[in-house]
Amino acid sequence: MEIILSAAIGILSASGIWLLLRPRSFQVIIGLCLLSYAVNLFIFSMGRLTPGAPPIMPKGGFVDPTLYADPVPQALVLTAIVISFATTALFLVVMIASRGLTGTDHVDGKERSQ
Amino acid sequence: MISEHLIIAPILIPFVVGALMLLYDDRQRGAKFWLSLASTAAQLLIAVELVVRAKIGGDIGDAEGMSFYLLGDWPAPFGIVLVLDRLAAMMLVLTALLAIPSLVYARAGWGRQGPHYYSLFQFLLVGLNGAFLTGDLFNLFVFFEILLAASYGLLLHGSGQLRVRAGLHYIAINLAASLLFLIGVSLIYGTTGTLNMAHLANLVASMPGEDRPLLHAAIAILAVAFLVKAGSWPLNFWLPTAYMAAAAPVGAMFAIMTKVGVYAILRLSMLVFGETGGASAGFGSGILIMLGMFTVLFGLLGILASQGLGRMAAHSVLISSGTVLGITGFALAGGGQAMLSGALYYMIGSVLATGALFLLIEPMNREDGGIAAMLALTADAYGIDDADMEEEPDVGLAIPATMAVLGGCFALCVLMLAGLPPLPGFVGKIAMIQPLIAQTALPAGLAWGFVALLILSGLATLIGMARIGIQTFWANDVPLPRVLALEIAPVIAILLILGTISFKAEVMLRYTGGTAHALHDTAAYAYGVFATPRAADRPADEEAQQ
Amino acid sequence: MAEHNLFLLLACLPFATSLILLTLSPNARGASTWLSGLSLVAGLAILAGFLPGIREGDVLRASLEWVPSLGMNLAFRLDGFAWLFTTLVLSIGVLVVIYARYYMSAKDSLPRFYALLMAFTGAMQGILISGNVLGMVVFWELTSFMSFLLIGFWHQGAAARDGARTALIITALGGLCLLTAMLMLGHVAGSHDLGVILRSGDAIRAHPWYGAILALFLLGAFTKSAQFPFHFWLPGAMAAPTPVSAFLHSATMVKAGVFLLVRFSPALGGTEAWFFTVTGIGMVTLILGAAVALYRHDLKGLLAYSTISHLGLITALAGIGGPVAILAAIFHICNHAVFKASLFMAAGIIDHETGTRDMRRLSGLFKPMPITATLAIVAAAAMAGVPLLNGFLSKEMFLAEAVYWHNGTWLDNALPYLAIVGSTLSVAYSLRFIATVFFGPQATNLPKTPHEPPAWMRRPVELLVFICLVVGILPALTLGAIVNIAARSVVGPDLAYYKIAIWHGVNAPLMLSLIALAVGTLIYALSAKAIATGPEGPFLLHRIRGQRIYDWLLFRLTWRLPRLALGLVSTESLQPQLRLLVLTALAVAVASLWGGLSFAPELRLHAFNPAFALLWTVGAACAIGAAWQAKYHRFAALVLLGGAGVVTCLTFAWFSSPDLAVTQLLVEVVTTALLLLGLRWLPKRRSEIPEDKLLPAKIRRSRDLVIAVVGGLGIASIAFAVMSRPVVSNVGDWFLGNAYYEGGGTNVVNVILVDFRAFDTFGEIAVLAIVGLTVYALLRRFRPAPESIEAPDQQTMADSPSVDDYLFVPSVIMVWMFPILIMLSGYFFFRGHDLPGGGFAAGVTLAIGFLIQYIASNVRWVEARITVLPIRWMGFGLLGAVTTGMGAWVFGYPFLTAHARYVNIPLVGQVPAATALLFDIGVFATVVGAVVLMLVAIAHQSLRASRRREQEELAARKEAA
Amino acid sequence: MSRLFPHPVLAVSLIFMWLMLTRFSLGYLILGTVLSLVAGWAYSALHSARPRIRRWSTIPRLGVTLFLDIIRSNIATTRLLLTEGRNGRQSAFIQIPLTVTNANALAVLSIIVTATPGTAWVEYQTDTGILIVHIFDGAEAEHYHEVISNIYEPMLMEIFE
Amino acid sequence: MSPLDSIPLFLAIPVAFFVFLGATLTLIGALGFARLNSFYDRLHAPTLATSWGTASVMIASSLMFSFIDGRAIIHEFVIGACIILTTPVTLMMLGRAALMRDRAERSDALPEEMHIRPRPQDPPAQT
Amino acid sequence: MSGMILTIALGYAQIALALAGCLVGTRILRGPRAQDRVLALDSLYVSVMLLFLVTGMQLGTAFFFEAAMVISIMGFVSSVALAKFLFRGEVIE
Ligand code: NA
Ligand code: NA
Repeated sequence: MEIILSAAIGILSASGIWLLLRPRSFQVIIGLCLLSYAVNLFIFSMGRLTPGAPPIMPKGGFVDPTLYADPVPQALVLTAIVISFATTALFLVVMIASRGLTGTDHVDGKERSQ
Repeated sequence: MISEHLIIAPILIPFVVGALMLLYDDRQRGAKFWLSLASTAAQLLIAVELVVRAKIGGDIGDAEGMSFYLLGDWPAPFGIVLVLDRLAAMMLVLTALLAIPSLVYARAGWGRQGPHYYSLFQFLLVGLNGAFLTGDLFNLFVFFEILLAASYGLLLHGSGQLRVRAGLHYIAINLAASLLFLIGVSLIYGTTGTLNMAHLANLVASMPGEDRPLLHAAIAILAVAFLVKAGSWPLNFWLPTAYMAAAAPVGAMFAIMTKVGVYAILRLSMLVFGETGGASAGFGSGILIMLGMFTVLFGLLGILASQGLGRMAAHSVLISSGTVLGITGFALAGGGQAMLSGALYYMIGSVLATGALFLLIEPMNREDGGIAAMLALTADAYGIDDADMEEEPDVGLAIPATMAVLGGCFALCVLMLAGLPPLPGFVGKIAMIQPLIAQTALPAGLAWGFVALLILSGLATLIGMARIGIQTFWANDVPLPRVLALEIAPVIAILLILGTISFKAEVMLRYTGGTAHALHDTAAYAYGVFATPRAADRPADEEAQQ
Repeated sequence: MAEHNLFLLLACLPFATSLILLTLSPNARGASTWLSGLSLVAGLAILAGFLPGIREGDVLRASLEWVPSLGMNLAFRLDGFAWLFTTLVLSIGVLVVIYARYYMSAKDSLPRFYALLMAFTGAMQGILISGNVLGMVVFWELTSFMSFLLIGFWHQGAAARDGARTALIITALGGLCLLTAMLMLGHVAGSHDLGVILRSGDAIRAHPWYGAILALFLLGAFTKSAQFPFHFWLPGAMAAPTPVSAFLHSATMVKAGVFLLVRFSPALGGTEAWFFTVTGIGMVTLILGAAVALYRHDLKGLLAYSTISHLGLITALAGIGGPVAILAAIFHICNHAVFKASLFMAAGIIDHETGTRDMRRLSGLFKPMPITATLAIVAAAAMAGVPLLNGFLSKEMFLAEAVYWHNGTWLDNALPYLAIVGSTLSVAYSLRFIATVFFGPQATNLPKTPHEPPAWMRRPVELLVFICLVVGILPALTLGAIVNIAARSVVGPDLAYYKIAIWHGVNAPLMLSLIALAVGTLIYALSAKAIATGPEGPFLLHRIRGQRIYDWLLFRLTWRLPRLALGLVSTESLQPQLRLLVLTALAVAVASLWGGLSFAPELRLHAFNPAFALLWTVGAACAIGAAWQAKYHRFAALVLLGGAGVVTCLTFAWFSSPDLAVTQLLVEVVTTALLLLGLRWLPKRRSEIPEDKLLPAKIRRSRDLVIAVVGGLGIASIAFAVMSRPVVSNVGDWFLGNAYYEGGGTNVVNVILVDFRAFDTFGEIAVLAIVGLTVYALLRRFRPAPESIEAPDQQTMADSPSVDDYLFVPSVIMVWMFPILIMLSGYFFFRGHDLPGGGFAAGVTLAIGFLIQYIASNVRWVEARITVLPIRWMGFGLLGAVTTGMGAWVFGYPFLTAHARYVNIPLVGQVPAATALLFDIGVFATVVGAVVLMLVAIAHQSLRASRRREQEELAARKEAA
Repeated sequence: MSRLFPHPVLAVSLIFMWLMLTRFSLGYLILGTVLSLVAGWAYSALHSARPRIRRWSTIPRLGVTLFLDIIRSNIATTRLLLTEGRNGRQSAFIQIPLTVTNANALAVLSIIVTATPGTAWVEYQTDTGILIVHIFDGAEAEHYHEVISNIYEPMLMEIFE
Repeated sequence: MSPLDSIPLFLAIPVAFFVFLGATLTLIGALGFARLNSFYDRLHAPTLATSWGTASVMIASSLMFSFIDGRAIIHEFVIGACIILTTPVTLMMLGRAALMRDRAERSDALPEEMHIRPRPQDPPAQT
Repeated sequence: MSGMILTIALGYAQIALALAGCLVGTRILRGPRAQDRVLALDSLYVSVMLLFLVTGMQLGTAFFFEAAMVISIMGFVSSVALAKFLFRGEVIE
């Protein structure tokens, strides 16, 4: 499973990076979204994989931490999801504002040939 | 009891005020301004008090004058801890010192250019102050995001093609950098199991060898994110355009934004790769020195190649960043505390001076007509059906002898940035150069190269700025611009502060010297974080005493 | 003590005067003159008071602590040399002040002029009396800066601006070199105290840095003293008002360089390197300056080059460095100051009264202004070295040194010949000055009719010429003693008294002098015509102009080169910047891991699950597909992105993170809606961009593909390396163990978010709020591209059904979903602490509820029925969260300390009541506010566009009607 | 009471949903009731008109008919899908003029059509009242036309109008 | 020892059956979705998953968790209800969007009589 | 015995659902029209939702339920937005 997830992270990242380097702002924004999936999975994977044992505790009694998934990366991902959502939204709005003001959707506000 | 919570006040005050102002109607700008001013002034007062505390030592968790604050009363390294040491306190004061003039300046017109300026401004301060205070890596990320988000908003404040285009680049690059930040932080957690900086500093010496490369990679990736913010070459090409495009008071605040990146690098590298870093000690110092040098060189070329003052000011931000980065590298390589002390002193001066310069740009380039012309320039033809465009009379009085006052202020900024006497730029450069040339442990070529760059950057600043200044003040036949007292008073205030910093250089250097010493003393930091007692664990009699 | 304070007063007096002058009204001509003059006179009086001590060889000291830890103090030190020089500066200052009162026109603000002049005087005096080398540099730079302002005083003229800038850049460059030299000297000598450094000559000369120090030091001194090849700034500086030229550019500032040479000759001098560079450059400057001076047509230009030449002479003497040479140098400094100041003033008078300084136009002025002419002739004679005038004496001493002093080098042997060439030329140009200006036919076509100036404008000249005469005739009685004292303070107390006499008998120097006078006269007589009609420089040399070379160099070095370099190493486009960022991150990661990245010996792997793998093939294909389609098929890319997102959610759920899966899904929905809202405003792209098929584009794409693949491989291998490693002991374990007992919740992730690390969440909601505000603010100024204003094609098609028709049935169900989502939101909110959910999920759920309503009908319909004030929600949310956090203070706990307990409510039973819940309400409200604000702000743009269309249609219809 | 519970049916279903999601307890009941109040208000803000159900008794009949239909068409569609390519299936569009105009009734009809595999709601025009349904198996076109206009539509009209 | 082993056989068989049925229906639907040629045909395929596919998995899940928890677990049916409620919205809107697009393009996917929107005065056509 | 039956059934269901996801995934990629992609995404959501439930049963945990519910209630929102965009050229007007 670790191999699959690593590959997934790799493919998401590669697609994201490729798009990040493209000239159209919409490509960049899709790239950022893909990258944020990749990064979220990466953060998540830093706690190692634990299937079927969410960090939800019994009410009382001894807790053996090794039986549960590490909650910290999950909490980090949650925060990261929210923040990347917000910034993606912002980027989107700047993208359309830039398109409106410059007349093009090129990230530089002008076509390459110009 | 109150003093115990004073550490968090620089974060909470702007937060509360920023949130509170959301409940106001957007047109109640007067009230918002005064609220903001009160908030910022309170931050300054508290920051000064915290500096005093950092100097003499606080009453809780006293470790060489450091104070600690366990958020949610959770012990380190589990909860988030705020750490107030000399460096943090100093940065807080610097932030507030820059914020007040910028705020007052904005009152003259920029504050009206779009909705919720004052809230965004306060949130920017939340981010800055939080980034300086936190002792937790992920929390640092959160505060970075706060200050970045606010800076996006402020950069775009006023809209217009130039700003939006610059904003697009600024945001795209910073988003990418934030992703790197996340990768770095999580990788650190994956290899060490902690997010607490002090804990990390403790763990790094005894790390198993096979994990060390991963930790190095983590911090290197993290450093790339910081370097983007610090404006380090080759990750800084966005910076001049963005800073130039920003509204004047925002540009002034941006002067300190790069320093947050520098701060993070300084803090983290000294903690993790300082003398106590075991096999990792000194990691990355060489590259940091090189990057610092390239950044200074880039800034130097940029200043010379710039046509407008805004771009020049932005490049002088780069010079100041590069200088401190380079010195951080030297300090990390074992260069000692003296040069770090000088760099910190220099940083204070250069931040304030670039801030003042940003505030000067707009009045200097204003051909005629004051704020009204500015409004006309930035207002878009489409969609002005909104309330924020109503005409308000200019606030405040126009100043007499405009050109002389502006010219004088500009000249002083130039003197400061070029490192000419008698302003802190000069003292700061001497304070860096003296230990650099005295230091024999460092590679001589690098040290001398750095000295040469420091001197040359001063000369380049002088040449470039003189060119612009002469053009603006001497070779211009346009009628005298109308400049409001509200716009020039902040600049004069900053210059007075600069004068004081120079005059009181000995006191300042003693403080920064202590700061440099504390930065080298990783053990005290780490000890203090872990020794801080929880409020719940404090014995009752002790509580009664407080 | 009184002396100490008086000394400090002396140092501060000019600056204080300057500040007072700044406050005077521009019309206060008389008052400002009196103030400046008296201030200088007061300074002189103080100096006079110090004379007895100075005579005894005392060294006066005073100091103000500034930055002692850097060895940088405002330490002052007055010895004979400094005393003499300071007195000279202040005395000429007084005369210049008087002169300027009449010279400056009514349009000029005299107080401001004097303020600059006084500040300059203070700085100059500071150089002379500094006892700390760093303090000296401070004043040194200050003189550069003040002189810049003074040269540019008449900044309306381009010449003044250029001259000022050139002077500033050259002298500041020198100043920075000097600073470095001083820092190195301080390091070598172990102190920045001038006295200490002057005593450490042997150590300095033996130090490996000596060469570098000397070079930097000389750069400082030479630039200031306009030595070849930095001499050109001085003629350019002649655009300054004449009082400035007389003061700064003849008597004082330019002498700072030679002052430094003389002052530091004990510390740095005495080596061959010193001799060759200093004397060599001095001699070159002496001859070159004199040669050019002869050819200048501008009166001030002639005087400027003459000054350069004389400075060369002094420099050469300092290079020789023997006791007598030093004494001669000091003596010539004084003499030159006196006659050159008077000449400049005379030139100023001529300019002032005739309106021109061009010697080709001036002629026969003796008749209309006999007194001025007489004064100028005497002063010029002093400059030429005519006996019985002061210039003669010091020049004789120079010639004597050239002839009698030996160190056996070739330069030493050449000195007499070089000296005689210089002297000859100086006679020639002095003669030219006298002959062309005062004699010959009286000029007729001058801009003004010449006559004598006001008496007080002439008084300073008269006084100075008088001094020329007195010193020339009675040197021993007048300056002899003090020059000896000054020299002794430089070279040491062992110096025997040197008697300056007019007559040393017929000796080589006298013969050389006479030869010079004769040959000089001859040269002028022979070439007068040619000079008057020729170019402004000697044969061939006039083509090589320092200024032009400088301009060329400056332009290349400080404009073209930086721009070229920046063009090469930087970019304003986004793509290369992002590429650099990715590459940098890759590079640092690879560098850190190179050879060190190891996988665990026993990989910690979980059993393969085909379902998971199958779904990731879909996810990966979607990701790649999105990358593939994002340019030409945005909509498809968006759907593909959704596919990748849902598989990501699945992964979170699979590996035990229900909270993440839920949150990711919710965010996914909102993000899709947002992106779709944005899609409306992007340009339609139906056909391929032709450039995309060209080779460069293909190369770019392949390069980026390689970067992307390498980046993906890198991050995948790091992820794998960590995932397959054994678990390190981490803080997560503590959270698992303590969430229930300490945090009062069973969902550890949620307890972390609202309690253990609530501060992160606190920041996170701030980010959301800020972004909401930014989006809102930016969109209020939104201006769509012209082609986007029109309604989308779908709506303008002939047969398109109305939106109400389209949504008639779907909207019913969508409205039904509203209460369901509100319930669901409540569900997520209340169970968050124990089970997956929480304030954020609840908030987004509610926001999606609103979103559905907006989709189900239209903005106007929804907003007529429900009013959401999202900014208020945000405000209350943030305030709620922060006040909950601060509530802990009341109980003496730190910010955000949570409190959880079970409250027993009758019938209902145990109900959990945690402050974390209150905090979560804040989170909830902020999230609702921010998300709704963003959605609505973007959505409103379509409304605005359609409203605009409606208005236009209405207007068009009205027009038609 | 009608101010407090503008839509009693809705409120009850929401509370029921709430209790399905949570476990039954008095506390949850109270919480759910309060929430359903809020949700009800929100709904009534959007829809001030109260949809009224006229004949409750028809509802179970509708349910049973639908349940059987769903099973029947699931089987039929599955069979068709499994033999796709060999069964000579032809799909078809049918146009059904509807007399029912109540939006809620139409929404329920759309649920019915959708839940029944083999029929897909494609277009309903408010101006003509014509419903276009896509039929997976064209051979059944007549049947579905019949079912919709003669069975479901009258039942819905009974319930809603 | 997996939690599945604790389920008695009489319950395991229906649970397994329903799970099998739901998954199979979904798979068949997906298969059809991938294979069918016309969009309007494909519109039917997912309804297998959203009607009995979902329902049977719901039933299975409810049976199983009710046994494990020892009480009636019926929250699955909220999912079922919501699927029933929301699927029509998507399909209706997509179907009509497709119809409009096909009409605009005069696509072959539509039979001739579908190319024109029925007008109020038009007599309803029948196929 | 019952464990084995259930394991087999659930294992089969998992693979069948994942396969279903793959099959609809091909439509997301292939299209050919935008409406096909949207429909496919919607179906993918349903497959994943069922997979959540099945996996939850397999692991004997109820923690997959929320995610499944979110899909069931809010999955349609993206599809609806996409569909409306196809129909109107904008999502909110
Ligand atoms: Na664990
Ligand atoms: Na159906």
